Amino acid sequence: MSAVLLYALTGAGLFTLGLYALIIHAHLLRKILAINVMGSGVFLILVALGGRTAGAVPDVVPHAMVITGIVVAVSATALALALVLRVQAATGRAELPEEPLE
Amino acid sequence: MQQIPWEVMLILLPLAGAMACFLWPRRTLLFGLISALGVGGCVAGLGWRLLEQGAQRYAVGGWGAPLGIDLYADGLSLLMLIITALVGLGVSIYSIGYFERRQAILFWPLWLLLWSALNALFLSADIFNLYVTLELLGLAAVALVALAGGANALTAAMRYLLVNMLASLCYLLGVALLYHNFGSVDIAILAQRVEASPAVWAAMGLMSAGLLLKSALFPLHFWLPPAHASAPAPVSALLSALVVKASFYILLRLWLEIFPQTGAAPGQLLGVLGAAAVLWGGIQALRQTRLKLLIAYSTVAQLGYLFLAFPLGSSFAWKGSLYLLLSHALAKAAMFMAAGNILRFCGHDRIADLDRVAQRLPVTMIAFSVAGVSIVGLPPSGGFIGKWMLLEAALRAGQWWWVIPLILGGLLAAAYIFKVIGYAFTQAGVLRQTNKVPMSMEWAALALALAALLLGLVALWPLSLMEIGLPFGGSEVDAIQRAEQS
Amino acid sequence: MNWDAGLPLLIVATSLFSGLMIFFLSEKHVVARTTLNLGGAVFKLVLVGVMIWGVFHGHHYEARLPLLPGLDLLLRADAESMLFVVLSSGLWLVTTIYAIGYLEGSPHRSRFFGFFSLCVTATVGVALAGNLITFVLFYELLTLSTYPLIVHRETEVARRAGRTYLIYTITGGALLLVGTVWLYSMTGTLEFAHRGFVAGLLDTHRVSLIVVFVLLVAGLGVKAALVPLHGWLPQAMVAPAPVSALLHAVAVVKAGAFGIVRVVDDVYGVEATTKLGVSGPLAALAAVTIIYGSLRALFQDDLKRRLAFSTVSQVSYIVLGIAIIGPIATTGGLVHLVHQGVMKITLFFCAGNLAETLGIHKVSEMNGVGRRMPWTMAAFTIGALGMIGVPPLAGFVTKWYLGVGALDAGQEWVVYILAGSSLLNAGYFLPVLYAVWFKPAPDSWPDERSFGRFETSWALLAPPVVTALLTLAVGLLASAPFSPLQWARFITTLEYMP
Amino acid sequence: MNEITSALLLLTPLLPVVLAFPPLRSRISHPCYIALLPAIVLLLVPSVVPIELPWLLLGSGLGVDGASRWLLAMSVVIWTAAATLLPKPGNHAADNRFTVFFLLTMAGNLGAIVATDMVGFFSFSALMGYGFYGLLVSGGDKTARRAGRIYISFMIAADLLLFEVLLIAASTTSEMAFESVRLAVSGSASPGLYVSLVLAGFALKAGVWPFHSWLPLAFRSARPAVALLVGGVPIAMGLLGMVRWLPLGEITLPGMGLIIRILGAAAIIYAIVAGVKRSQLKLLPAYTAMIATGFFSIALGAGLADPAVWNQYGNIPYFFIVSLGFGMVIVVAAICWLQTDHHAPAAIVKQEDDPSLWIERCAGAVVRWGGKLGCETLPRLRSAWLAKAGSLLQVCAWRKAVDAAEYSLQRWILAITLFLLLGLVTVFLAAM
Repeated sequence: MSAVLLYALTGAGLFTLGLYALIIHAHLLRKILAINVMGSGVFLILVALGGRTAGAVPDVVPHAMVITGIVVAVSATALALALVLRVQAATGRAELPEEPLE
Repeated sequence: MQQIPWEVMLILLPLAGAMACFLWPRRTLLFGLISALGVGGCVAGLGWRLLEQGAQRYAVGGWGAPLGIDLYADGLSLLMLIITALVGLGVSIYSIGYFERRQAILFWPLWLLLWSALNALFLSADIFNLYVTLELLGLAAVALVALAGGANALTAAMRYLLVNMLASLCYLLGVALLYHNFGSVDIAILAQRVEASPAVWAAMGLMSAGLLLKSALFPLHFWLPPAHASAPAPVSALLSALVVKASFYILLRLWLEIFPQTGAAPGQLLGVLGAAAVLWGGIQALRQTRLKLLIAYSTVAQLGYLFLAFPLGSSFAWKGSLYLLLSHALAKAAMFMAAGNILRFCGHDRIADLDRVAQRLPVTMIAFSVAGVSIVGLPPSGGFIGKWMLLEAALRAGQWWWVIPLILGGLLAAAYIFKVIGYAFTQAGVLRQTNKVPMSMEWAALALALAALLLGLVALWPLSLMEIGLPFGGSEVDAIQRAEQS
Repeated sequence: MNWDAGLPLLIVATSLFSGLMIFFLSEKHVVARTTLNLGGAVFKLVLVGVMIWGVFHGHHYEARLPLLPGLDLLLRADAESMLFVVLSSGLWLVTTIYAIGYLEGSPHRSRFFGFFSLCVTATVGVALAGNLITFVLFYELLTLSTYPLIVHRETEVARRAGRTYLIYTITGGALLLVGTVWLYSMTGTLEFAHRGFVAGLLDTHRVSLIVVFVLLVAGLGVKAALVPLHGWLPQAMVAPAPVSALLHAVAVVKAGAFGIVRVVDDVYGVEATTKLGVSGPLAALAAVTIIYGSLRALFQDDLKRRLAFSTVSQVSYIVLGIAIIGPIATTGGLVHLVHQGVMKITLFFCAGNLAETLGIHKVSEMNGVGRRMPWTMAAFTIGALGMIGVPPLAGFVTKWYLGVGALDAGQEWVVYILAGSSLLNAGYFLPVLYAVWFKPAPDSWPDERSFGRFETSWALLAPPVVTALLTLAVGLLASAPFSPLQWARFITTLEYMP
Repeated sequence: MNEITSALLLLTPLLPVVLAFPPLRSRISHPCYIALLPAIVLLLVPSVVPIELPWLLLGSGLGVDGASRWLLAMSVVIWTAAATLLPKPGNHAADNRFTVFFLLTMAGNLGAIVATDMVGFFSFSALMGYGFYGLLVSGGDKTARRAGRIYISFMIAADLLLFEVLLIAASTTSEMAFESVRLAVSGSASPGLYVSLVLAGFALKAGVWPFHSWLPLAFRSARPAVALLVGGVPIAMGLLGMVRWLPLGEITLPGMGLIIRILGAAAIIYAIVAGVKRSQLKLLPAYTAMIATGFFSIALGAGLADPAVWNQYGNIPYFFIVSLGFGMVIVVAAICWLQTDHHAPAAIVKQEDDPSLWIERCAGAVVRWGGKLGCETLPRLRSAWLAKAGSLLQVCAWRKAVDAAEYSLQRWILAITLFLLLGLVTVFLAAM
């Protein structure tokens, strides 16, 4: 098993884990964390796959992508956190209501 | 002579406008309107050039693929830009009257940012750029939904944000797989390199799943009605008319250019889901007692139509689906605006208590009805043309069973639209206090509704625009390649 | 664009523009609205006159607007469309005058007259449509523009009636649309042609053609109120009287019947219809409708409902005439398009007069009303006798042609249907006439209003009298040149002669 | 000259119709006499050229020949006589209406006489029939209304039958003039149907036994002017129709001839018996008329059985009709005179309590029966179903099912997980 594949599998594992957590946990903060874990998984895969040609200089394009992705993820997380605060202020709970909107 | 880079201006102008609005909140309206008009002008300029010179590719900063960012404009993206500009102008005018000052200084920057993201999305030539623009779009949209305040809007926004992030990550994973296998993210290059393999299947699955989630295809539509119904009216209009269409646009490009040889089964699956969406959304819409929720479920149903082209696969069907997309964008925007007017006027949007709105708010009600005509797909309207093309394509392909959801969906649409109109003509028991609705709000809705209607009479023009460039017309390169193969 | 292409567009546009302008008038501008209404109606009639003149002098009026690649919106003046255009534009003028009188002082008149004009625009469009897609377009427009007229009263009952109307008509429209697209996907053209355009597919696409025929007729049959698709018509009676008159005599019901004429004559052609074996069932359906509608009319005490079921029955004469397949019967069917319109509009005008002047809505309240409103009831009598088929009124000519045509085509059973229907017509009209003229009047009427010199206002009185005279004239002068009968004969010649 | 006679021919039926309009009539005195003027002048013109009116109805013609001249003369006399019995013109509404019906009936009668084709005759006799119904009923009592109802029921049935006759005639020949139809029908394959329909139709119109039931009622209750007209108008025109429409003298139908003769004889016997049984002066004309029509039937039957016999008659049938008309006038006038001046005692007649006719009772029963059977409710139910499609969705069970489904979608665990796990599995497959 090559290192690349190991990284990729770890990334996929992180992604699945995050997905699982996203679905299971009700608290919004945990959901946001779960999404961030998923994001890390994807970035890991991207970076790992960048080194597909063994020995040679790794492809830089995936790295650029990852940086962009991280920027996006950070801003999205910031927005999400801000929203969580507002939701808590409005409803008193940091959870999404289960029943459909009337 | 140096050509004016309309493409770049289309992205930068609203972005700059958003910045300006953010920095000088007192001049929000001025900057906003200038940007809106400017974007309109840029779209016209780009359209003029496309008509003269065919599809355009523009390397930003002169870098070019694979490292630089390429912008690509063909008939398809031009049409999307035009519709965005039309709806955008309408929404801009509408929002002048809609928002009070405190909300306006939040709305305008976000809206211009959204516009910028949309334009960038439609002009992107590679799938990673599409990811970035998709994220930008999602963030702006979520913020706009949250603008309404209140528990409903905030939880809806939160749900929307989570869905958006999840979908984007799925999409990004797909992008990673494609890049890993073929070494490029440029759509045109990928189109040449891709061949069917498990990796491509996986990428397609992931990207489609993400995009379907964003396009709210049944059964992934759960987030849409609360978000669209609880947002402020201009935002609802934007979300229903444009934002969900953006992800469909990406799906369409991928499907047409990168994964054309994926076989029939996925297409059939999407078709079945689309049909289910049409029926489910229709029934749900009919059940609603609140106007905005009704319209939101109607969006779920109408999005289902778009997917009926996937199993048919013919260029005629794609064009029909696109035509439906265009007319739905205009009509649904008009409809949400009309609903906003009614909400403002009556102070509520309970359908059973509309109480002679038809007489007291005639322009709005005409807008609603005219938009409804297009949604139902009655002639003469853009919706009719699109439906006609899909029907014809289905019958020509011998897949007559797709006629059933098309027709049933139309009947359901008629049922829920006329339910509203019927109550709008009827006197309700209790008289209530009403508020004044500014003229600009009424006429903006009407203008968009009439545009949807007009789309039914000038069909040849958009259809010929679709012929420019890749998916339908085929560029010169493409034609040469095909000649060589045969 | 030259004059020959412009005229059909102009004829459609006159009422469209006057309608759109009326929307923007406030309630107070009575004079402006009346001017627009009457001006539009008269101008349209003049244009139609010009068009008839032109058709006789060999002009070929045709306007095309590309809709989709290979598919045009086409307005064209041919013999059949002229028949229907003359009917609709002529009766529109009369109905407009009536409506102005009827709605005097009631609210929302701008809205009413706006949609009223749109409705006529759609009808004229249906008449002038040169291909099936144009027909479908105006047919749906008709549905939409009549809906606000039906719910005009703003009551819960009206809303329900409107809903029923829409359920029926939109479903019908959908079926029509499917049929049209299907046909187009087989033939690649939708342009009406004498003797139809499906002949080439008879051997290869037999089943599809039959299914498409059923779809088209079902879609059109909703508006033509063929049993069992007639349920909306009696309910739609909640609308004001001019609307009922318009729905029954000119616009909606006629559009359906006219559509069936088009399908049989100009889409399939009589030959193909016969070969496919669909004419027999269609005729049977029409016959059932004729009898059923008359039977139901017998049971109704509400005057307008009785008239509505009478319409159900009478409109099917048109379908029957077409479905018998034969030159004489077709003539009968076509001419009934005009005759039924003139007669039924008279009856509805009179029913409206009774309601508006005396507050009478029921047959049982009509005792002795002939003494109070002799002119109105004289018109009503002529219309009713015409419906029964008493010579020399319009209905007689129709029944004559249908009967002779049926014998000519070897379908004797139709004669019995005609006889039974006449009997039933007499059964539900003559008691009314008897009550009106010979029963003693009650001491007071339910809700009497005074209109000064005449028995009611002149705008309410003149239209029924004029249409009653027309009923007499088209029957009495049936063989004169330019009569509807001669025109129908001319159409039939085109359809049947080699 | 020709133009003048043509105008007169047209005016003969037209003038009474025109004068029937109250506004036109109110300006002139004695409208009922003036309406007869064209007919009178026409009688004085020695030779009248028939006119063709191709634009009228389905192509009609008017004309006067030897036989119809006599008929016209009779009609003029009868109508003049009846007009003298009319009440003085006043503003009373019922009288005003009576005059309208009077003139309309007159127009129909005169028109039927001068018509030279079947459609024209049919139309005019229909006008006459409806007008006469108005005369019978207008201002009359219960019995008169009952007579009117029987009469109009018979007349509608007769019109239906005669309409069939017209259709048969039209399908055998394109020319609807009496002569050509007569020739065409006698040459056709089965004239039996045609002949029996004509006979039945006109027997209904003329009150020939067994369709006589309205006749005694009419004579018992009608005004003198109307009673005077019964013989000359419905009966004479019915008999005239038989003579004009049947291909007499051309075909031989012995069986039918025999039946008709038997019916005629039965009518005579019935009339005598009934007349004797209810010896009432006022009813005398009714039974006289029945006897006369019985004789006419016997003659007709003989003519049908053997054309030669009919051809021997020549114009005798017309004269018979004319004399029947005159005779009836005289009888009725005499009775009127007797009653008004000598107060002849009238027998007490059993008054019917239930004014409805058996046919109306039957129709009523059918209506009620149909209502019970569900003819009334079924369609309403069905349209209600359709109309309630929307509200059906609000029904509880539906709503719960839909809610439950939507709720499970809201949870969205299943769908997303499936989608993504599928994708991931493939990812691993690809990467391996």
